[in-house]
Amino acid sequence: MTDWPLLSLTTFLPLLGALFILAIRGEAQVVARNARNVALLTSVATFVVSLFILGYFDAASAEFQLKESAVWLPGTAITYSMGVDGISVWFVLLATFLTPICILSSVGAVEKRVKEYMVAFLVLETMMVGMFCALDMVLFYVFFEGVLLPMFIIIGVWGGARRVYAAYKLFLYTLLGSVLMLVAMLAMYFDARTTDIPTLMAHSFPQAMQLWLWLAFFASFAVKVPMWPVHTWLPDAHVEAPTAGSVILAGVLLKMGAYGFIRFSVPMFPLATEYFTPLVYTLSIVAVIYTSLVALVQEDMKKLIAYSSVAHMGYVTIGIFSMTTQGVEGALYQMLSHGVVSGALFLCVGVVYDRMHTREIARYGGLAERMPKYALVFMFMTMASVGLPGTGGFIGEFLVLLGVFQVNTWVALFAATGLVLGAAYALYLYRRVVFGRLTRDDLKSILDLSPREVLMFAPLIVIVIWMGIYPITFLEPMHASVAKLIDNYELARAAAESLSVAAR
Amino acid sequence: MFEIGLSHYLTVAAILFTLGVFGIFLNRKNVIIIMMSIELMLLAVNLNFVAFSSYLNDLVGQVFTMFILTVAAAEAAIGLAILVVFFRNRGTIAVEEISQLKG
Amino acid sequence: MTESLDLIPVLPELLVVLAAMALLMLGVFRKGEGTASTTTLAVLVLVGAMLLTWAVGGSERTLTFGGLFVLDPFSVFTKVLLLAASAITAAMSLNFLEKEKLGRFEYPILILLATVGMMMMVSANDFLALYLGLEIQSLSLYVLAAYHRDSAKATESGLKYYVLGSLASGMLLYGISLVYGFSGTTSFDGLAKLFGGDHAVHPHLGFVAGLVFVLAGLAFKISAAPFHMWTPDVYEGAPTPVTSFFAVAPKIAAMALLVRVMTGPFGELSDQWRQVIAFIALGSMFVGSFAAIAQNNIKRLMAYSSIGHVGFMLVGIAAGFADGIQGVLIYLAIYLSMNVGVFAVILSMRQKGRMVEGIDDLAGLGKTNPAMAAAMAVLMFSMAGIPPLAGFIGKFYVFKAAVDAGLYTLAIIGVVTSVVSAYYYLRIIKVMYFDEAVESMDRSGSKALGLVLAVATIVNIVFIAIPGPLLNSAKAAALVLFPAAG
Amino acid sequence: MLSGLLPPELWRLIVIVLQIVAIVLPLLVAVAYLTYAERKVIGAIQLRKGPNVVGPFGLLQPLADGAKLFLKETIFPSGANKVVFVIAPMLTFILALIAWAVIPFDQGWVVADINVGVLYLFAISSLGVYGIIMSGWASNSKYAFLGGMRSAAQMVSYEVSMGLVIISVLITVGSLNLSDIVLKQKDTVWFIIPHFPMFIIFVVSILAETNRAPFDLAESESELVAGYNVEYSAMTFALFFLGEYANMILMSAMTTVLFLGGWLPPMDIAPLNWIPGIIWFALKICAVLFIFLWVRATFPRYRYDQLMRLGWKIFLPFSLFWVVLTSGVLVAFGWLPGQG
Amino acid sequence: MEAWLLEYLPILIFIGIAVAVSVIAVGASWLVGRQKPDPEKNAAYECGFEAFGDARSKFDVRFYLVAILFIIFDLEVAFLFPWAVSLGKIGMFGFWSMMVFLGVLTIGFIYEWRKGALEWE
Repeated sequence: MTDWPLLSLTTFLPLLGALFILAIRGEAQVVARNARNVALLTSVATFVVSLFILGYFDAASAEFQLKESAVWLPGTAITYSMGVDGISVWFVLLATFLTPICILSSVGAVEKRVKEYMVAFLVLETMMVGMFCALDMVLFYVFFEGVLLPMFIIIGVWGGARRVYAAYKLFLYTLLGSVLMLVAMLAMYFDARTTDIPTLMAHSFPQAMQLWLWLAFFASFAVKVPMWPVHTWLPDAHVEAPTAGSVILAGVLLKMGAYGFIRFSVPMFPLATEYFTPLVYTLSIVAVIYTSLVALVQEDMKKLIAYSSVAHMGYVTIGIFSMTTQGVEGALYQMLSHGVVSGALFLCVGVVYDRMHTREIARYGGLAERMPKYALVFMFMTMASVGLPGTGGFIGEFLVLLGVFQVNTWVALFAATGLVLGAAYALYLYRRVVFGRLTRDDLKSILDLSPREVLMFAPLIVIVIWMGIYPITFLEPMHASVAKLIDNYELARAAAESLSVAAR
Repeated sequence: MFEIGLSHYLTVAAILFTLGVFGIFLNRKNVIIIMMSIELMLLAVNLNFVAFSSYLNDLVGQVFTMFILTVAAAEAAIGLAILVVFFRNRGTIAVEEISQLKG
Repeated sequence: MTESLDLIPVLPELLVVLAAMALLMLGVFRKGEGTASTTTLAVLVLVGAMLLTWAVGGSERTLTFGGLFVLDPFSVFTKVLLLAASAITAAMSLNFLEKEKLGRFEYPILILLATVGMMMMVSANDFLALYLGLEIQSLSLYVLAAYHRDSAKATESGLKYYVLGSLASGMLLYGISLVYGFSGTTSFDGLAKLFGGDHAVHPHLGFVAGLVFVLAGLAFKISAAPFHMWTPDVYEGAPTPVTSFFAVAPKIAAMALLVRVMTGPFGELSDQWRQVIAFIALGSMFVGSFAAIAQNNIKRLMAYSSIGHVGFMLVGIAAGFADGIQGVLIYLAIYLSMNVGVFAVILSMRQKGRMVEGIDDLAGLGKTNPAMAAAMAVLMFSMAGIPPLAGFIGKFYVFKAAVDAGLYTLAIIGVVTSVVSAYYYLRIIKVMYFDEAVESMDRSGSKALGLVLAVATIVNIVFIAIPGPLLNSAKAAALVLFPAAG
Repeated sequence: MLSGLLPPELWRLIVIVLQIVAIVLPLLVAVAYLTYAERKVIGAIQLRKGPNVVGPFGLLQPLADGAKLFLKETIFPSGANKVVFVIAPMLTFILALIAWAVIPFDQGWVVADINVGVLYLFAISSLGVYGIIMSGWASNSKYAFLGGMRSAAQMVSYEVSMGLVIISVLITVGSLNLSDIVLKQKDTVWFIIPHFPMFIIFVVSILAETNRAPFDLAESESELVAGYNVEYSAMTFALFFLGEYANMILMSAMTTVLFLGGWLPPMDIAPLNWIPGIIWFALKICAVLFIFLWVRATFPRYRYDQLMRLGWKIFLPFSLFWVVLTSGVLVAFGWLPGQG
Repeated sequence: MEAWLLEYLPILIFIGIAVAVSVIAVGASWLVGRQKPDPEKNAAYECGFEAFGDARSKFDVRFYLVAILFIIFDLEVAFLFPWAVSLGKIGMFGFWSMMVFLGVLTIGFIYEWRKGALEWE
């Protein structure tokens, strides 16, 4: 099976499912059910296929593996080439893992235009997976931008009251950032005469050019992560998106920016990275502290979790730019766990929203009485979000702090305050929603988790616990790739330094 | 004696051309005047071509002029035809009345 | 005096022109009105001409009519495109014309004649041929714009188009006269030789003035800013099938013409014109993106959209060398596929038997006609240049060339305006999907429109997977303009 | 000699002026007596006497008419555009005069022997329509306006077929020079023989071109009183009148040059070629002028639609066909001038 | 001045003399004749009514049509002139070129005919 184009298969299998769904005709009810089933089946199959990727992945190697290559744009160096290394392989799995859960979650929530909804989700999955697998810069860009199309539709059609505004904001913010990246990519192409990512990583760009290129990429990735001043699209998008959209948004899409930093900014522009690290630190710390404070005063459950995501992603950027093994691995780990945990939290919100059709925190209270199972799941995920030892969140945050502590104590200190604030808002939310007296009448008849919802949460819980108590499973494949990343970075720095010494 | 050279022809042509262009842009009265301005422009061009042709001792310029004349006639015919249908619809050919399409 | 004449290279033109005359006679001697049969025949002729173009065009350069007319891969490429554009738009118009009672047999004949003019434009190798082709095209287009002769709007648009088009012709001609006077030739090859090679002369100031006039005249024809004023009015006023024709075929021809003029006779003078083209490109991109935001009429919107697209294509020309031209050609092809699709939708916009053209009339299309809405959404995203749709590849290639030529500012402003333009494309999607329907659209029932729409949509989606053929032929077509590079 | 006393340029100028005067004065006299002849001929055809009071046989009648017109009051209608109103008759008159510059009266007897003579004639006669349009428009009178429009439309309609007729002759000659055209007829035959249908078309066309009966719709007294010149009086009217009749003579001269061998005698034999060419030329002109008068006296007026139909649907296609035929025959048999 | 331009000098002089004659004629008549204008005399000719409306108002569109047709055909004639004169030199190629041109023209002519553009009534 190693001869199979596993990565392409994973990428385009959902598209096949989408085509199949498009072909479904008939009565609305039947179509909806069939579409949902096909989508679920496809996404599960995709997940299964993606497990093979892991199976064939050689953890000891730092190289890109399972490589595929084909002619794409003739007459240029731009090719269709795919491959994964220790960093991207996990994101592929994250995407394929979350998609079936999202589809499952939308069974009750999405009733109109189910067919289109499923198609959009499967297309989205293709784009996400493809982006993480792409080994060609332009191909990466295509998938990176392509994500916007289904996302725009998902938020715009199935979103809440201000969905149009949110969809536009998401789309235009991200697009504006990315087109600058495109120009930068073109400039890189004409400097290096290739768009092959591994080759580009080895290519050393002139220093002045690096700064510009770095800024252009930053424009795109910072929006996507999102970093502090350009994060405002995220709360809107989260609040207005349907539950599954939020899950994917928080679970996978935010990671695209951070992944971009690791894949492009750091290895390709090491000098610029070093130059701009203080900037990233500053923005990240502001993000961590400021958004945590903002989260504290939120009245809307989704908005609160959205702001928490911004804070959590702040850790990620700090970790990446610490450029230590622990820092980078911690950032990666944090991304994975945040992907699962925040996804789960949005699902939790979705569960009560489906029943009460409100996300206002004040409208709830004392849910523990009527929904014990739900309270348990919600509590578990809140703890994971806070970073309780024994959950995935702990490992990630701990590693990041450890890493950044080695290079900059102050940054570590500020970041740690964020942890405290994080605990505060998360627990505050939990208390207000689940504990207390059940006073509202309409809450009295609320139902606990259905078997479908249990099925939905179960894998998430398993993964979070696994990540919390046996992190080595996830960390081991990363080691080689991260080590190589850092080695190259140090090498480039040293080379530049000796060059400037020689010049002097 | 005063000799008329190439530059004189060119100057006259340039003046005529400019008059034509201004006739189109500054004219606020009548579409017919615009059409006449267009003809004036083309005549200026013809003058240029013929002057150059004579100066360069090259026939291409005169051939070009013949073609311009023909095309200008066809253009005038079509312009008149369009103007007639416009007049039939609107009952006027005043320039300021050509204002239904805006935005 | 040449006694013999190589007519092989002009066979496609001959076919179209003879067919136009034959159809004219057929139409005028036939009893009864109606355009169905002549239109069908005209479409067949155009398709035949397309195949014929393919057949006669080799990889080398053939001159005929004493060097006035050239057949090379570049002209074959653009001719195939514009013949396809004419054929598709002619086929699409049938349903509309019948319903609006505009069916007169002259319509397809005018399309054929305009097409001949365009074919001559792209094959012109001398300013004389250029002028004639341009005028054959323009004269037919003036009439087409005013084709709905009982409509005040249509006649007004015809009149406006006529006046401004004639003005543009005048400027172009004045420029040509100066170019001729200060160089002594109107032949493209002759001019190229004059300024290139070892005995290159420095252009006289009068020559450069002529160049600028020519450029201004051509900018009018491709409706690039600041010479774009006529476009929205004409697009709105002209009958919709005519607008759809205007939006593609003449654009392709004029753009190809501009490319040939800029790279051929003026190829060695790129220092003189690059700034001008870049300026025009900037202006067009700005107008195309910002002015469109306020539009409520979809035809007007498409006019501004086309101005914007022209701006993007001009970026490719400003870049100058073969890659840039390749980008322009790719863009043109993709532009064709997007526009015919969008116009297929616009042509089927009818409510209660009346045609509508407000953007708000599309409200709720996602519910009332999901297939059409989905196709339109795809096309809109493609127009906005969002990958993985075809529109992205077009933009990608022109910006690639611009960056390669070091035009960073232009490229950056270009991509930013493309984001702005994405705003109004999204608006259409928004209206279709997010707004509630006030009035539902009639079922169009036209097979041709549906087919065009479906094919256009599929092309836009699938193109990214199999771009090879187009890219290669565009490359070959572009390279022929740069004999030194080939 | 006188020429020795003056600088050559000036002498040349004087000669030219004298030549012109030698054309203009007889021409004006001819016009005057053409009106007399017209009345006499029509009178004869209608078995009347015609003018016979002023002078012997009424020979002084034209002078009396002229004096009367000269002394009348010049009226400018109040709504008229005065400048255009005055220029219009002057233009008509000027055009009728200056066309004579290229007419060859005999071998070498021509004021300006330019080699595009036919083109010049054609151009000048085309301009004639301006005088009429201008007068119709400037008068600001409905009759004048309508008359002007009609007459302009009629003139341009027939101009096309006239042009084609001229083309047929040109193909045969291969030159635009009027003297060459005459000389070519010396070598071959008068073109009335090979181009007889064209001759007929040409004669009919010049009737229409000069707004003469039976195509005098522009002036048709019964409907439009006097057409475009209804508002004119005194000398302005006289100029129209003079211009019109001068045009008739001009057109006759053109017919003579194109079809009747110009100054050539009918046969180049002894007694005939003793007579000077100019006499022959004048005789031929008189013959054509007689046709004008004869037709006027004989035919009723055409209806306007019939007139247009004749011009566009019969003359135009036929003369076009004749051009093709002529050129085809000449090319096929290799008889083209300058071929070889 | 070039020799061939001199051939046109007589024409120029001719024009001058013609203009002079006509101006003198009109001017002299105006001076000699008694001028006694009054409003009634200067009114536009009308059948006993006061003239109403602008005389230069609408008129039949067919006049435009004639004008348009004339432009086209007169130009064709303009093309035929040089062709006719030089037919001997351009030979078969020139002949057939013009035949093609005339053929196209004929097609247009037939079209006009059939469409009724040549009908006056």
